[in-house]
Amino acid sequence: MTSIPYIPAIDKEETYLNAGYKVRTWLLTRDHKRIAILYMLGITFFFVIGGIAATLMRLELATPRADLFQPDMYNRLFTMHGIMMVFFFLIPSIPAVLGNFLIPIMIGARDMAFPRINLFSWYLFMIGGAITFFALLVGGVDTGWTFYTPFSSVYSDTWVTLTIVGIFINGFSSILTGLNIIVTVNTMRAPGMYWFRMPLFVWSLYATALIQVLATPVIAITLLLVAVERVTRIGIFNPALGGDPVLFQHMFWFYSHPAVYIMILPSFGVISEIIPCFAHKRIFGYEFVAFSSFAIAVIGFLTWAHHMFVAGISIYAGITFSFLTFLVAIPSAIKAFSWTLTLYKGSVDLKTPMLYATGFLGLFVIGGLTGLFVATLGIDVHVHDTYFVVAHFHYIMVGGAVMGYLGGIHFWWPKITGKMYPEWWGRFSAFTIFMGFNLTFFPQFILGYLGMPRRYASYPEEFQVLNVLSSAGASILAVGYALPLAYLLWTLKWGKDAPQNPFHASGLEWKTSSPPPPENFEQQPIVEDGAYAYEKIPLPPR
Amino acid sequence: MNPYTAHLQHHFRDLEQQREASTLGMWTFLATEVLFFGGLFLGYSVYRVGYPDAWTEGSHHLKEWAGAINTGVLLCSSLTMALAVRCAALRMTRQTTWFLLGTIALGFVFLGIKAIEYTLEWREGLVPHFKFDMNRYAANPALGNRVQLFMSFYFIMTALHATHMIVGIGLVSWVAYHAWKGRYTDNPTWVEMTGLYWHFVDIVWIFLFPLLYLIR
Amino acid sequence: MNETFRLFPRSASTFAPKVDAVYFFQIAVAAFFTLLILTLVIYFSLRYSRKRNPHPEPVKTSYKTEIGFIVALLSLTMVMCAWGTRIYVEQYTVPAGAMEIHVIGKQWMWKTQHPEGQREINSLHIPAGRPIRLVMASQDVIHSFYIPAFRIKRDVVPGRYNEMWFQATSPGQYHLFCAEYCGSHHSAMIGSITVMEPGAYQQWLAGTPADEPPIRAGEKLFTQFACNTCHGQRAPTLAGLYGRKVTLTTGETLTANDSYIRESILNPSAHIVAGYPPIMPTYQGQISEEQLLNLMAYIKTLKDASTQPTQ
Amino acid sequence: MAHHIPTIRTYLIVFATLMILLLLTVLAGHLHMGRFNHAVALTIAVGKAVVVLLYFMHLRWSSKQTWIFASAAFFWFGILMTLTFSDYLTRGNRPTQSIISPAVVPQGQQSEAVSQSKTP
Ligand code: HEA
Ligand code: HEA
Ligand code: HEC
Ligand code: CUA
Ligand SMILES: [Cu+2]
Repeated sequence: MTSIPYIPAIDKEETYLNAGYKVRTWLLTRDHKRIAILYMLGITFFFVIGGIAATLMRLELATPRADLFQPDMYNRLFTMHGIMMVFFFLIPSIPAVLGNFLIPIMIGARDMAFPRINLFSWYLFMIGGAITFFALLVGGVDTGWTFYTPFSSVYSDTWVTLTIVGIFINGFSSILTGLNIIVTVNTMRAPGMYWFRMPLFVWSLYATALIQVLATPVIAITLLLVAVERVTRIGIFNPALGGDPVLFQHMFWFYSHPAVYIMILPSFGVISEIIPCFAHKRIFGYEFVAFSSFAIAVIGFLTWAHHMFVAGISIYAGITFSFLTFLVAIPSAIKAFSWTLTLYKGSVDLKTPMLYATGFLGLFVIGGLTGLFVATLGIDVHVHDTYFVVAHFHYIMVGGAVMGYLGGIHFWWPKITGKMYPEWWGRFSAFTIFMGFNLTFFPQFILGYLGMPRRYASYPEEFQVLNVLSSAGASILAVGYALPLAYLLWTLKWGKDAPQNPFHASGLEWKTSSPPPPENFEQQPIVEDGAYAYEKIPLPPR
Repeated sequence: MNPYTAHLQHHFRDLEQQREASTLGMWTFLATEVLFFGGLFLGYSVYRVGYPDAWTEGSHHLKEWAGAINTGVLLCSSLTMALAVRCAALRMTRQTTWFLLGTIALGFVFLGIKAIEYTLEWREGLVPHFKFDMNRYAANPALGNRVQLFMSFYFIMTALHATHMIVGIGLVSWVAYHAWKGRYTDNPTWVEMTGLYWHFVDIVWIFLFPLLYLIR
Repeated sequence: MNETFRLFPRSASTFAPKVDAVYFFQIAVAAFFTLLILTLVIYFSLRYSRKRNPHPEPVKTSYKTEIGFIVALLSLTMVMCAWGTRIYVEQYTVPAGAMEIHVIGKQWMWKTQHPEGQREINSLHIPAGRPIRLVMASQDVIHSFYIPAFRIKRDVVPGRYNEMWFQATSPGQYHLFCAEYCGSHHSAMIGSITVMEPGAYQQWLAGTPADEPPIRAGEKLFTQFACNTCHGQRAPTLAGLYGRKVTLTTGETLTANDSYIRESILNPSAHIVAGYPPIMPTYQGQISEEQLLNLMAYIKTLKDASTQPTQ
Repeated sequence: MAHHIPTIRTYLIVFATLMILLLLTVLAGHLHMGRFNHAVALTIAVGKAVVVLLYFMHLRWSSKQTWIFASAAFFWFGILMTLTFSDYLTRGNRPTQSIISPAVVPQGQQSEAVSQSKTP
């Protein structure tokens, strides 16, 4: 695909990893690859925190009464869970880890456009995370991750303000990551890397970056207003003083609905790399998959009030937003079928990343289709704020986005660390997670339609059987997630060395050594061909 | 070192690419700023449509003269900033520095007038929560609450704008220092970027002025 | 309510079968697409495995296929959209002549009151087969009145009325939940809805000590707050106001509905009736949600002699 | 780096235009045009902003890419406003009846709630 000469992986070659061992060579690095590793450590920490909160919640929900924790404690747990998982794990996950690491390499650049800003945004992320984590530890917050007013701005007597400060700071980290990605992709592409030669991973992250840049400032200002209202007691969102709580919801969801696409689009990108690689074949309908990312990014901004169908918005607004929500499902459908049809007449190899990718596909489709249930007005009036919604978004965020992230981590692990992951354990973990996941979250659809509201520390007894199933599934899921954490760490010391291109994949990142040198390429690559030119990469004889 | 590459960071191919990246980065940043202020403008508009009486009432308490003068001051500062950028592009070091200093001075004038305004408003008891004279609205506390709402928006919007001004003055000072040292003779990008930011802050004020001060 | 395990909620209102129908339709669509993709993925992975098919062949798509696909899916989703919308409009449009019940939500209980004055806490008795309209207000944060068996919920937002209606079909006891997170004891803000045969309901009403009915309480408040000192003399008569077109000093006309009357009392300066001076004092902060509901109930009963025949 | 450098004359003309527009806004603010005041003030503001964007910020001589990014910001702001107002303006009686309904929590209960909570 390109004219870089093949560089054999010689021992002692300089890589970004052995370019310096002192702590400050990491903490003051401007190398996008090292910053990606820093991010990976950060989000893994926050994921485990969020996961522990989830585990405690599921334990509490194993019995109908609020016996393990007081309701106040339970409320703090799900708030902590939601905030940690959304703002500090999933939103930065793929863009800041895999995106940071791969985008410059995939487009043949030496670094991100603004390396210093890149490092700065990691610090913002860590500072924001530390502040929020501190607030959650010392006193906790009990508003839910949605911070609905006037509860959050007037009534809650927990550490809302500090938490908001942390999220506010983290928001700027997200904006700066997006900004860096946009500018890098626009201006730093290697000679010959035209837009329609870019891998779809870059396309999706570019679309994600647009959302990050255009939506995040609105949540920043919204949360700022809540904080101001808490401190000064002026009634911006407090009806007692003339404010409108529903205005808060509009402003919150103007960000938070597009934000769900910040969470899923990067996974779409990962899947669009993995599936062609393990089918060893061009992706089906490249342009359509590329454009559908943009369609999602744009239409995704038009649907936010579908979270407010029962909040007392006007009936006309409800109908408008329902209609627009259905539109956004179409580009996702294009992608789902493009991935499926890529397998057709391919040469499919079910290695670990591919197992994660197929798991993603199945679970995302269920999550997305149940999104259509809740977009249907009549149904949403019944299932809004019940476990049906909880199941919907976990299918997409855990079954979809997290599966995609893990698939990507396995796929590029050889490139990032220079070590192979253990294949058998990899497949086993993918399988465990898939099973545990379904057992955890499928019963929640049934619970939701039965009418069990979310954010309930206690519930009527007739719901217990399904809740116990769900809790049992959650423990399998926890094991499933602990596995990769353990064996991937293990490979760092004992893993097999990875060749330059272990999966016979196309893409510039496989044209440089594993792990890559600090400058990514020995020479400036010149691109002569579009992405996914798999017909030019021979498969080794079996 | 070749003077042409002195300012080229290692990961860019050439200065043109670097300049393109900075420009695009700045415009992207300004786009986020538009939406940052946009959230406030939305809140402002919803309540303005909802409570026209309170909004008119609140607006009458503001010092129109101060707002108007400040608009003029900012427009002047935009002119000096634009001229500074022009001089930098023409490599006129001395003039660049002077125009930048002029911009800083005008920035301070703006902040000074704003401070006077805030002081007057404090004296008149127009600051929500801290010093708001509800007696004025004893007959109609509901209206009083809504005027407070207006004043809250006024203070939050202008304070946020002033914060941007302060950051801007800091940036311009930094750039002026380097311009004076002759660091931009080969690459005026920094002056241009600071200029973009400064003009943007000006634009925000161009909207704030009629929206806050001129409601009839 | 002491029931055991079940997989599908009971259905006890006229909405339930309608919501269930579109739900089943969605299940069918979802099952179809999920199974389709699942089958294809499994089949392709086996049929075109690396062992069986070592030489992949490219497959191309065309604009025609993609556009056809988009159009097909679009029409399918539009069916869902239209179907859901029809139910939604019905769920949130209150029919005329419904029996009116007042609901007040506060941290963490539901207070309800019947037209005849009976009050209940965390429970509500209603007759089957009759449309019932709930006028709901909150004293503090947002709550949400949710009856799964009726497939209906609506947020109760402080600072305004949100209304909701339903018609129960089968007698029995059903869950009432607060569905919007509202603080510490959100999960304890639950109760029961008892649906009774109309006759049994009348008996229940008779056997339950009644507070003053809202209308009578409102009548008292009307003198207590001295409304009567102005209205009918210096101020417009309130007789026949409800549902009437009102012309304002600004020249606009609007219909006097619940929210209009509520606002007239709390914030009279927001809209001044043409031909009258803006002298009415605000009652904001002096009147509770309950009193307000009572006043409104009373004002609605004031019939205008001239409009009576048409009503 | 061949990019356009406008003349001083251009800048002075632009500046004069801006000052005239400023004068116009202030004057228009004192005319009583009813609802049009609002529209006039906003139109002038948009005019001023466009002039600043085109000349001082060099948009006139910038690449298409810069145009796209600059307009995207305003386009998205438009989405925020339009769709939010699609709710507010279709609620209940429009437009005189307050689109946001008034408050009713008796003051006593309100302060009780406020005193309960502290802000760490
Ligand atoms: C990554 C996150 C993510 C993603 C991608 C989505 C995607 C979608 N979401 Fe989801 N959603 C959430 C995360 C996400 N959501 C969260 C976190 C909440 C709750 C927030 C809270 O309250 O805490 C939520 C809540 C939520 C609601 C509000 C529910 C309520 O509170 O009452 C709605 C309503 O419309 C909705 C709809 C949709 C739709 C239509 C999509 C669509 O984009 C899905 C499109 C995908 C498909 C349709 C599947 C693939 C297509 C096919 C297989 C072909 C067949 C297709 C057709 C027939 C069209 N979501
Ligand atoms: C990225 C987003 C994300 C992810 C990954 C998850 C992951 C999980 N979630 Fe989460 N969830 C949300 C986002 C997410 N959730 C959001 C936004 C809400 C709404 C919050 C609100 O209402 O405000 C929510 C709410 C929510 C609820 C509803 C609470 C309620 O409404 O009362 C439940 C209940 O079961 C739940 C369960 C789980 C479980 C079991 C997992 C599991 O997948 C987690 C498994 C992971 C681990 C366990 C960590 C890794 C494991 C180890 C390191 C091993 C060692 C650990 C142990 C032995 C404990 N979640
Ligand atoms: C000091 C005199 C005064 C008192 C006391 C008073 N009102 Fe009024 N009210 C008026 C006047 C004058 C108007 C018409 C001007 C306006 O719309 O404000 C009016 C208007 C109204 C309207 C709107 C009428 C319409 O035709 O649209 C309602 C409803 C109303 N009042 C209810 C009440 C209630 C309920 C009370 C007592 C709790 C009350 N008023 C007490 C003077 C009064
Ligand atoms: Cu009331 Cu939840
Ligand atoms: Cu959404």
